[in-house]
Amino acid sequence: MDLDWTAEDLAFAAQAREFFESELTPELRDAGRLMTSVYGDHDLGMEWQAKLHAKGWAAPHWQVEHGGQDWTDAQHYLFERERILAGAPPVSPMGIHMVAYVIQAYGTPEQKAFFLPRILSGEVFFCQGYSEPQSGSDLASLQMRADSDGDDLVLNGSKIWTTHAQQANWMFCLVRTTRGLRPQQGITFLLVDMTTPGVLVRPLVMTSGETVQNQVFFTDVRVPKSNVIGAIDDGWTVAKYLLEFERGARGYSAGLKVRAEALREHARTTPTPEGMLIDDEVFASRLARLMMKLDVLEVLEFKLLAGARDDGSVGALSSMMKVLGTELATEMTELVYRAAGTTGTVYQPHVTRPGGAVPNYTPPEDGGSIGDVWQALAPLRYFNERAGPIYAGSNEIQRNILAKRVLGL
Amino acid sequence: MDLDWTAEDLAFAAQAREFFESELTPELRDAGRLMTSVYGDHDLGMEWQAKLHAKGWAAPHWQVEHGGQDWTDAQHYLFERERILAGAPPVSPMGIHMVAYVIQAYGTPEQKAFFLPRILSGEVFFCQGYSEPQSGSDLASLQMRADSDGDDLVLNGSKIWTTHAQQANWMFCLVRTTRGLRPQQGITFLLVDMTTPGVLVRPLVMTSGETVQNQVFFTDVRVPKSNVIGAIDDGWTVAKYLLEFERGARGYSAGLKVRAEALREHARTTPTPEGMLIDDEVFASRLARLMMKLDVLEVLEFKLLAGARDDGSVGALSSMMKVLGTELATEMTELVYRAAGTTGTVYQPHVTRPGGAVPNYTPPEDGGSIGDVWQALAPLRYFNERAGPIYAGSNEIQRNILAKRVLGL
Amino acid sequence: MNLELDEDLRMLADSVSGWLKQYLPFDRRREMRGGAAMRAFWDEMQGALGLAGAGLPEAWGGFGHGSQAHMVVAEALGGALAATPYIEAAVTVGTLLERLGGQDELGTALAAGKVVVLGWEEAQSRGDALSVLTEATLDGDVWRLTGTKRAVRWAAQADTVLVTARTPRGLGVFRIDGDVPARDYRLIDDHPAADLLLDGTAATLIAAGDAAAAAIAAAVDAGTAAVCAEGVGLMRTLLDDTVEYTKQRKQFGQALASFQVLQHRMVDMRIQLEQSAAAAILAALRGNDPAAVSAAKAQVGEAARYIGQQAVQLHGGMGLTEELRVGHYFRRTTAIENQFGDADAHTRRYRKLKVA
Amino acid sequence: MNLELDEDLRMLADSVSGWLKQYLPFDRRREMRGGAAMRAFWDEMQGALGLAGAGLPEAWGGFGHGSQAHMVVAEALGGALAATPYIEAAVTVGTLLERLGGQDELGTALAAGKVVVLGWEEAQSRGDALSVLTEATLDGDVWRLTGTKRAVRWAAQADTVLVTARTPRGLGVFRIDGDVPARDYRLIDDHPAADLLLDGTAATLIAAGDAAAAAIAAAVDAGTAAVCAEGVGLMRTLLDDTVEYTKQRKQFGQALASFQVLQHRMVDMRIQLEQSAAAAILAALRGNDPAAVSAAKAQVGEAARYIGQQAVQLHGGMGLTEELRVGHYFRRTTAIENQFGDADAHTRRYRKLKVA
Repeated sequence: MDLDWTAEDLAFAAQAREFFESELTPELRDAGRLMTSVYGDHDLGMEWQAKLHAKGWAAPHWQVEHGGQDWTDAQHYLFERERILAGAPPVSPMGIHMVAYVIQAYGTPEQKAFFLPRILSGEVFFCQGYSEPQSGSDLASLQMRADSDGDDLVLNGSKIWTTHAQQANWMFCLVRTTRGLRPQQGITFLLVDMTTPGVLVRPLVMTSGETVQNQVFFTDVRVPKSNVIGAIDDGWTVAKYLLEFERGARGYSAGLKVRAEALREHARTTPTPEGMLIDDEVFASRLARLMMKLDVLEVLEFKLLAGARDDGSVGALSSMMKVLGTELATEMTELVYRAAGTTGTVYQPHVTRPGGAVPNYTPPEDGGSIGDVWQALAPLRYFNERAGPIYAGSNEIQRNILAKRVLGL
Repeated sequence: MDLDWTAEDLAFAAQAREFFESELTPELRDAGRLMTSVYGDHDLGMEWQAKLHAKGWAAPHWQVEHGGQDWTDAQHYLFERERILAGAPPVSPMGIHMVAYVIQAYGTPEQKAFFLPRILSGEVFFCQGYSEPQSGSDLASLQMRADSDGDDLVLNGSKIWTTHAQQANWMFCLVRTTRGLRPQQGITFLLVDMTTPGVLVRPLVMTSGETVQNQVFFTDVRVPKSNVIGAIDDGWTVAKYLLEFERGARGYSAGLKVRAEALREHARTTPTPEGMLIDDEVFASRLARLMMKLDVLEVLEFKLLAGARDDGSVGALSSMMKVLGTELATEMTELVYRAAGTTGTVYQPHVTRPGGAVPNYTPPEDGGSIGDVWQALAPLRYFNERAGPIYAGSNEIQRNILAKRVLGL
Repeated sequence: MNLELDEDLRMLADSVSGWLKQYLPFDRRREMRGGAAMRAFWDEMQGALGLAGAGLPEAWGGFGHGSQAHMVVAEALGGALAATPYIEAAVTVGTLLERLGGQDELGTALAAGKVVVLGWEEAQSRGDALSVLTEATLDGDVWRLTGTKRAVRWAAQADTVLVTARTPRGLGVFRIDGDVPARDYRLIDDHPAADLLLDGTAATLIAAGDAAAAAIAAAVDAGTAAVCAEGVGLMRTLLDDTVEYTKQRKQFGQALASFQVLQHRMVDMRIQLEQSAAAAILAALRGNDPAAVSAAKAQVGEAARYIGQQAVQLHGGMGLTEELRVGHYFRRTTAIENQFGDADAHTRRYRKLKVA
Repeated sequence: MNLELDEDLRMLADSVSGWLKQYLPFDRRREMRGGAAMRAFWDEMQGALGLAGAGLPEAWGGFGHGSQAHMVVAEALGGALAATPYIEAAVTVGTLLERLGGQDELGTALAAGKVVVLGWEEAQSRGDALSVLTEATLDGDVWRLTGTKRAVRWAAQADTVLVTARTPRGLGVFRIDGDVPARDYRLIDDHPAADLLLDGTAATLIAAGDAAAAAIAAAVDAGTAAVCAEGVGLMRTLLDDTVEYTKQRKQFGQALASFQVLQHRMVDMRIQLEQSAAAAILAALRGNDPAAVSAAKAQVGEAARYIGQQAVQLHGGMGLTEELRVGHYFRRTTAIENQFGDADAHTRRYRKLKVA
């Protein structure tokens, strides 16, 4: 056993770091550093993706034949870590990190040839249509109907929590093609051109003011059956395959460690009635305890990484990482919000990225902030991070899964 | 609204305080102050009960005709609070605080005449036979059989968690007189003379070394039917009546506040590498936060007290107080154990009351303690207090009850 | 001892709640944006109920019910998520003026519903009203104030703005007579607020010295106690909505409310609510004891976080949007955590008073 | 990076676990009382496995597997609740002697299974090995020690007792050659221990000064790391037993394990266990970094409390008795919380190293 990266790994990390240093403009760094949720600014994200694509690094996880890199798991981990340390924005996940794997695994040659290069280039930008108003974590209960009509499926219904639906030109979604079977059966995995007549996007305003989420309405939307991935009625198989990727995809420790360090720095200059916040032993102990947990979390991620090398999958333990990671992330936002004090109660979403128009909010003319920038971000991150224990299978559902799979209950 | 006691209440409390001051010998005070669980030393407890009885205060909650006092709820509360502040041992609860209410409510005139005065005098000392090895909080599942044979019931089976069974000369218990009905039916509430042939008591050694709990075995034990309380097969009614008393009986804040104050005093003289423990801001904050919760708990108890005055019962909220009280009590023992440090890991049950023989433990010849007495008590109280969230309906069951009764779920 | 509300106060509670139910349904509250609209709502409500005077002395035209009225009104306001200056004006400044004495003119205005606010919080103060860096210096016979007051709620909508400042005689209370140099904004809970950018700003001294400092501390503690009660109202609505939602919403073919884990979660929310209600009483009835007020605020601050978070969690994604009222209430409970000092700040104060 | 055990260590783990399974069934462990019986068991185990040398240098006759061997052995010992001096002697004193250098004689004895312990903890030290009040003074050419060492595990059963003391040259390590003045007792986890009552007690200086202080700190950190691994073994057994018990035990006609609340509780126990296992690796592989050791001990201390408490809770009253093994394991996890410094002490150290 050892916890040290190999010389090759370190050289790789240095190479990635160098790339980030040279390619990141101040604007792109802001796009990474002023995020308040897991979603970055769309335009800047696409600009960044183009730079990555030029280097061949837009989708390193992909199969090499489709434009991926032949990296080890450790290299993938390090690449993502260096990205976070550099403050680069993330690539929007729905295309590159989600549907692309499905297309690679279940797509027809035509689907692969059309979509994969365009996802890489940004020409095709996907959103995800899974959840429905009456069907959240329980995907099997989804209702949106797709009726067969010749070579087409005709869609009627609604999807919700559709991130970036305003910007997306394609959606991958689950629709119900046959009723009366077991809930998991009769579902189909489908790609929908968002410009098809009958598609209507309504933004959802979040507590934080963020509007990346949407509800999408479908009224007699005709989609050619050639856009089905896998077989009609067999979408559950495809969805399950993807779910594994989604749960296992993220490491949490690197990003949280960056935030902990930042909080430590901010606390050095944040005044209290008795000195600086960092001198408050109770606060400093809270921060220390959280940093200690992150040190442990990092080793857990390394263990999973090592395990992944063995059998090629991250297994049920990814549910555990999702629970732990999102709960530590919410704890982090709580501590930062606490540190921000009264100043943290001022609403100033214009300081963030994406910093576009927020419904019913007029930013100050000078664009400045009350208090420090981190204090402006604090409540918005706190609000948005509450999504962590809810999305991608709520933590309650993850614990159900763990009880079954890991404890055999 | 006001949070002040009336002048009459204060005068009453002063009277109680005066009594405690004059009647408590140093030995009796130790019996109260060196307890490690809710159960005091038996002999000293009986000595104290005799003093209370002489004053007419052994069972103030009882109906006046049977020897109780015509006190207000506030006076009962103050009496208990003064007892705790004075460090007096409690009266063993199974007779005076439990079965006596049942006898008063459901007993025959003969039962009342025989048992009530003897419970007061201590001549009759009860233990409780509810739980069975396969039936804990779920009383309805109890199995111990009582077969009718002429004027007798013949008992076979076993009871567990029978506090003070070694000292008791009577037991009240639930037995199954008829099978094949709904689980709650066919149960009978019965009083058993512990000297009856066929009764065997086996002490249970607790993690702390305490041996007040027992398992009691019954082999063809004949009990006259005249010892049934209420009707045969109708014991569930009687048991439910008693359960309400048990849940609502205790206030927690007074005792916990005494312990918090004591901890504060101990922390003033407990050295650390950097001064005294009280100077450690993190520790002092933990203690402060707990004291703040106790201030709030006290108001909650006052509210319940006020509510009790209105409709005569403490209602479902007693489940809430049980949960809150036992959880704050365990939190207190955790904090004290933490404060005790390495010294708190020394096993020295001889310092406690009841301080009798502990199986497989030889006390030091000089009877002294390693570290301070509170450090010797700390781990044992920590262990024993874990019973709080388990006994008298586990806190999980209390939350089930609350979900149903208070939230309507 | 008596933990029942007097008849007068029960009627007050009913009339405020009843009026809010009728005139502030959530759809109206949701559309109420900006300080001007909120001030207009306050004036409307005051016109209908005259509630500003509920807790204020009869000498000012109030009803004289004191801190218990503050508790009752604030809890009702919280229940409906009403955004009003009640706590800032009637409670905080009301207590300040009463403690200072001889302020009948301002007091009478206050009881009539005028909005008088006190700028006391600064970047470093974090709930500690006695931590003041703003300086007052005498320039001839004019006091001039320099310093920044942070997040002064309702300052731009106020009829009168008072501020705290250090004087050679100790802490002082000043009235700003001319234009208030301010940068206004809104808070995460929609309430209007402003930074007061004092830079040699002329002001009138109202009081200074130990008695003024004690009055300031008492005023802020009274506001703290009232915000505890408001929190109870907020949390009660959050819990009610959550119980209702989980009864309706199905997952895996079952109502969410049928899952034991969620039942116990809601029980824990309920326990926190009961503790908070007791805490609000403690703060209202023992408002002269800073330790009691701190015990209450720490309880309410932590409960507000827990209940707010769990209400959102049990509503799922919908709880994070502006679609349902839970998200809006969550913004207010979140603000309450840090307003008037967070749980850590109050634990610190309690520790110094009671532990070490 | 490699988080898999080497083949040698995997074999070591298997052989220790296997032997314990065969020779230390819980009934034997339960009846094993008193230091003498435990020392005899240690000698028996050492005779069969020679495990004392697993982590010690080959120069002493050990296998040279270092801290990873300590981790593997300690975890196996924890799994079976074996009460041995392995952590006190092989790990703590082994590390001390290795760091000091030139201690081959004692080291060789240690690797052969001799019990050499270090008395370092005092009433005030609370896990901080550098907080020492015991004084060493030179009386002619004899060092004399005065002070009290608290809860020195295995002192009365040891072949050699070392202690730390302050000297004019800084912190020193001494060997007590004659009778050790001690008051012995047992701990809540059944282990034997003693207070060393040093009162002008003659001792031989082994080393003093900065290097000695560094060696003492490293030794105690190595012991801390090993106790983290032991905790993992304990917690794994506690969780396994709890899962098994709740599957068997019925309440209200259902297996306890079918209740969602208890399922989630056990999932949380499992998560804590995984975190603790990662923490033990961190401490073993980054033993030279005090912050890493502190992060690990805080994790294990808190997890030991949580898992111990919940194992008891889910076993109901039976968990609080000596009837089942859970109660016995709970006593050891409780001791581990405070042994080698509790979570607060380690958070404090980490804070000073990494935060402020």
